[in-house]
Parts: sequence; structure tokens; C-alpha cells
Amino acid sequence: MIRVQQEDFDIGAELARLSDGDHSVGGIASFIGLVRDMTPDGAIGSMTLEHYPGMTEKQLAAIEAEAQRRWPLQASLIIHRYGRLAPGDRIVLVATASAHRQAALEACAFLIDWLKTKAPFWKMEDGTAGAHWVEAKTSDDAAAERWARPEAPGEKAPGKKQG
Amino acid sequence: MIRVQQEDFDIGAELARLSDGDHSVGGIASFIGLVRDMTPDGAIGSMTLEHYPGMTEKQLAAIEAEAQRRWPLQASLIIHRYGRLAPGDRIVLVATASAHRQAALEACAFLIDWLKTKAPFWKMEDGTAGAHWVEAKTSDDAAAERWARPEAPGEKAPGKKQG
Amino acid sequence: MKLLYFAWIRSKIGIAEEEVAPPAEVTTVGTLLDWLASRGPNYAEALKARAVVKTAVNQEYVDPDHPVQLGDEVALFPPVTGG
Amino acid sequence: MKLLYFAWIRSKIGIAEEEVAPPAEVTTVGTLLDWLASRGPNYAEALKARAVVKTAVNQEYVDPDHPVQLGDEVALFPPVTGG
Repeated sequence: MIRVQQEDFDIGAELARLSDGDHSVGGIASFIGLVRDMTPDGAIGSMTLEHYPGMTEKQLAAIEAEAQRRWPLQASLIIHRYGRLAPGDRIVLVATASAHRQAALEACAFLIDWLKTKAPFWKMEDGTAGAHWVEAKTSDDAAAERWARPEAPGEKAPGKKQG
Repeated sequence: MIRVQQEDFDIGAELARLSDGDHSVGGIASFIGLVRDMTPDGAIGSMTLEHYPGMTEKQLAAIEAEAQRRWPLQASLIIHRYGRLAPGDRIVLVATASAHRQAALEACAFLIDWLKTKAPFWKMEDGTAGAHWVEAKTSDDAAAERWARPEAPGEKAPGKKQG
Repeated sequence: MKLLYFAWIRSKIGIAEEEVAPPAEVTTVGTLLDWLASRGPNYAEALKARAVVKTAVNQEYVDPDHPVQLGDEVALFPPVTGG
Repeated sequence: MKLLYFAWIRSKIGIAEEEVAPPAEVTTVGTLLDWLASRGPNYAEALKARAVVKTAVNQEYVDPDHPVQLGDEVALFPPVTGG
């Protein structure tokens, strides 16, 4: 399931729902991204997350589907917020439920790594040095690249068309 | 922080606490282990977790300290239950908070992989085929082995003494 | 053709979206960007660093040689920074 | 010397812990296990598959050549299955 929303979310309730009534789940892995008060560009007072409504949902659904294709998952979840956020606020939750812990752990890392480079969100930080758009990090590209797969004959690798 | 207890825990509250008042945390990774209703040995009705009081706490603290030594973590948490549990019940929670997501994700996987092979817990499943002690899995040894490091001169590798 | 601009590309162009009817020589994303850059100093400035401008046609990432046509939704934005 | 047994080793021996005063030739974990196995059929049965018996002295994992002495807490158990 994917959700794009302004409001905060309840971590306990969201994670509990992933295995609710399904006792074949042996492990739930999750990652929560938070707004930091210090970034490489200095102290920040607030952050505004812009996104591309429509394409965001499409990309998140594709990323989730790819995780479901690669790992045996009973359930998965991506929640991403947009709008104005303060340091300490939650930005994103990705979570995976599987019978097997390695599948849950790997799929969770995959979800956040791919989301970072493929989901159309942009951060503007408002800090001591004024407002500025956050620059993409090459380390994020490298992290996503870990999950690249050799292209099968006649198959377009996901994200291959990206310029 | 480590905790060994019979009672359940509140995922939302535990994870929120990892970054509470610390806005340098950029990511929280977690893994929750649950009792499954089906195992390779058949359907199970309940499970009893036995442990070695004293040594359990010592081993969990050592595993957590090793994670803190290897990754830049702002906080970490291991909660492991013992006693009688039913399918769907939470067994264990490991969680890590860091400024950087890869550190949090890797340290979280490390904690659960090492815990699986080093913390003195034993599962007895009570199922359709009667009660039996769960056998250790070689896949768990392999998962823990991923985190082995070459021994530095004059340094005993953690767990090296294990027979 | 509907154009959407995001993040600093939107800030520099000064609008978030517009309807355009490009000339006949605009057949791909690349030629669309060439034409857009000629529409004024704000467009030229926003599209100066062409290598970092990402493009989507109908909400799918595409390369500059991807075709565009009337009725398409074309989005221009910098590398994404969510998560 | 305090001995602790866990999981199926405890079930097979029939007790969870005991105080013992082994003979002088018991100087290591290995010789302790040899002596224990000779104490009765329940001990022999529990220690039959010696390769899978894990040992801890004073709550630290040790190999069979690790020394033991009076006052030690020695634990015998199967490979752990927590998490």
C-alpha cells in the first residue's frame, strides 16, 4: 500500500496492520526518515517538501510492485509526507512484512533506496542561510545502483529510460 | 538500550523514543520478529522461549556495543521477550537511529543477525506434532557470518571463542 | 501540451504549469527543451544546466530523444530529493 | 562449581542446575563434559552429540579447551534459536 499525505502517521498502528490477522508473517522491517536540524548546508528551521501529484503515486506504486516481484512479501507499505515539516518530524515510512527476515530487511532497504532516487519529491530547506533547494546526493545514486539488475533480453530495466 | 522481558512492548512508543529530543537523527531502522503459525515442522499452537538470565543481558549488551562501534548511531534498542507466546505475538524488536540511513539499515540487520546466533534463547514449539525444541538454522549462521571481520593483530574477534 | 515545472526549475521560470503549442520542429523532449530555452531569459536560466534537468512524459521518466506530441503532459524538474 | 543446563540438554538431564565438585582431572570444559557424561544414562544421552553442545563459562562462550575451576558458573546448551 502507498500513501502520499500532509499529515503525520502512527508508526505503531501502521506496522501492526502489516501482520494483522496474518500469522504467516515472521518479520517486519521498517525505515523511518526524519527531518534533521543540521544538514551539510547548516542549521535548518523548517523544510518544505514539494511533489508531483499523480506521478508520485505512480512511481511509488511501481517501486512497491518491484519489491513485491523481487522478494516474497506478505505486505508492504510506503507513506510519504509533503508540505511544511519541522526538525524531528517524520517524512517517510517504508515497511515490509515477510515470512523470512532477510527478505523483509532487503526489501525494506530496496524501497527506501529506490524511493530516494525515483519518487518525484523535492526538499526546500529554510535555514540560517535562507531558503534553498536541497541538492541530490551521488551517494543516493550509488545506493540505488546496488539494486540494479542486468537487463534481460527484450526487457527494459526499471528506471533505464531515466535521463 | 537492551531489555529482556515477558510482557509485550509498544512499537510506536519505543521507536519514537529513539529520536525523542534528538533532531540530529535522520533515520530509524527497525526489525520486529513475530511468532509464525506455520513452521517447517508444521502448524504450531504456541511457543515457549527459554533464556539464560544474566548471560542474555551480557550478550545483548555486547552485540549492541559492537553495533555502536561499527556504525555512527545516535541510539539503539534491543527488546527480546521470553516465556509463552502465541502465533502473531511479537518476539523481538531491534532498532537503530542514525544521521544516515545506510548506517541505520546496516546496523539494524547486523543486530538481528548477530542476536540470532549469539543471544542465549531457545524456542520450544508446541504444535500438532507435540512439543519440540526448534533446531538452529545454518542460514542463520551464514547471515551472521556476513558481518565477520578479519581479526586484527592481538585482537580477539567477537564470538571467536565460541565452540 | 501541458508543461509542469517543479522545485528550482519552477522558481526560475516563475510559473508551475502552462499550456503550450510548440512549433512543428518540436518532436522530442530534447527539441522541446531547445524551444523552451528560447522563450525568454527565465526559461534560458532554468534550462542552462541541461544535464541535470530530468524529464517525464505522461508521468514516466524519459530521455531527451523521447517523442512528444499534443496532449502530452511533460514535466521538467531537478534530480529528486525525497525520502 | 555451578552447572546450568538449557533447552533439550536440560530436558534430557532432568534438572536445570546443580552444584558439583568434579575430580582433579577435570581442568577444562572438555574434561568436564567427559566426566559429566559418565555420571549416568541421562547425562550420557544429553551429551551424546558433543559437537552441538555449546558451553559458556561465567556467561561467556568458550571452546572445550577453556579452563574450569571451582567457583565457575558453567552452562551447557544447544545452539541458540532466539530472535
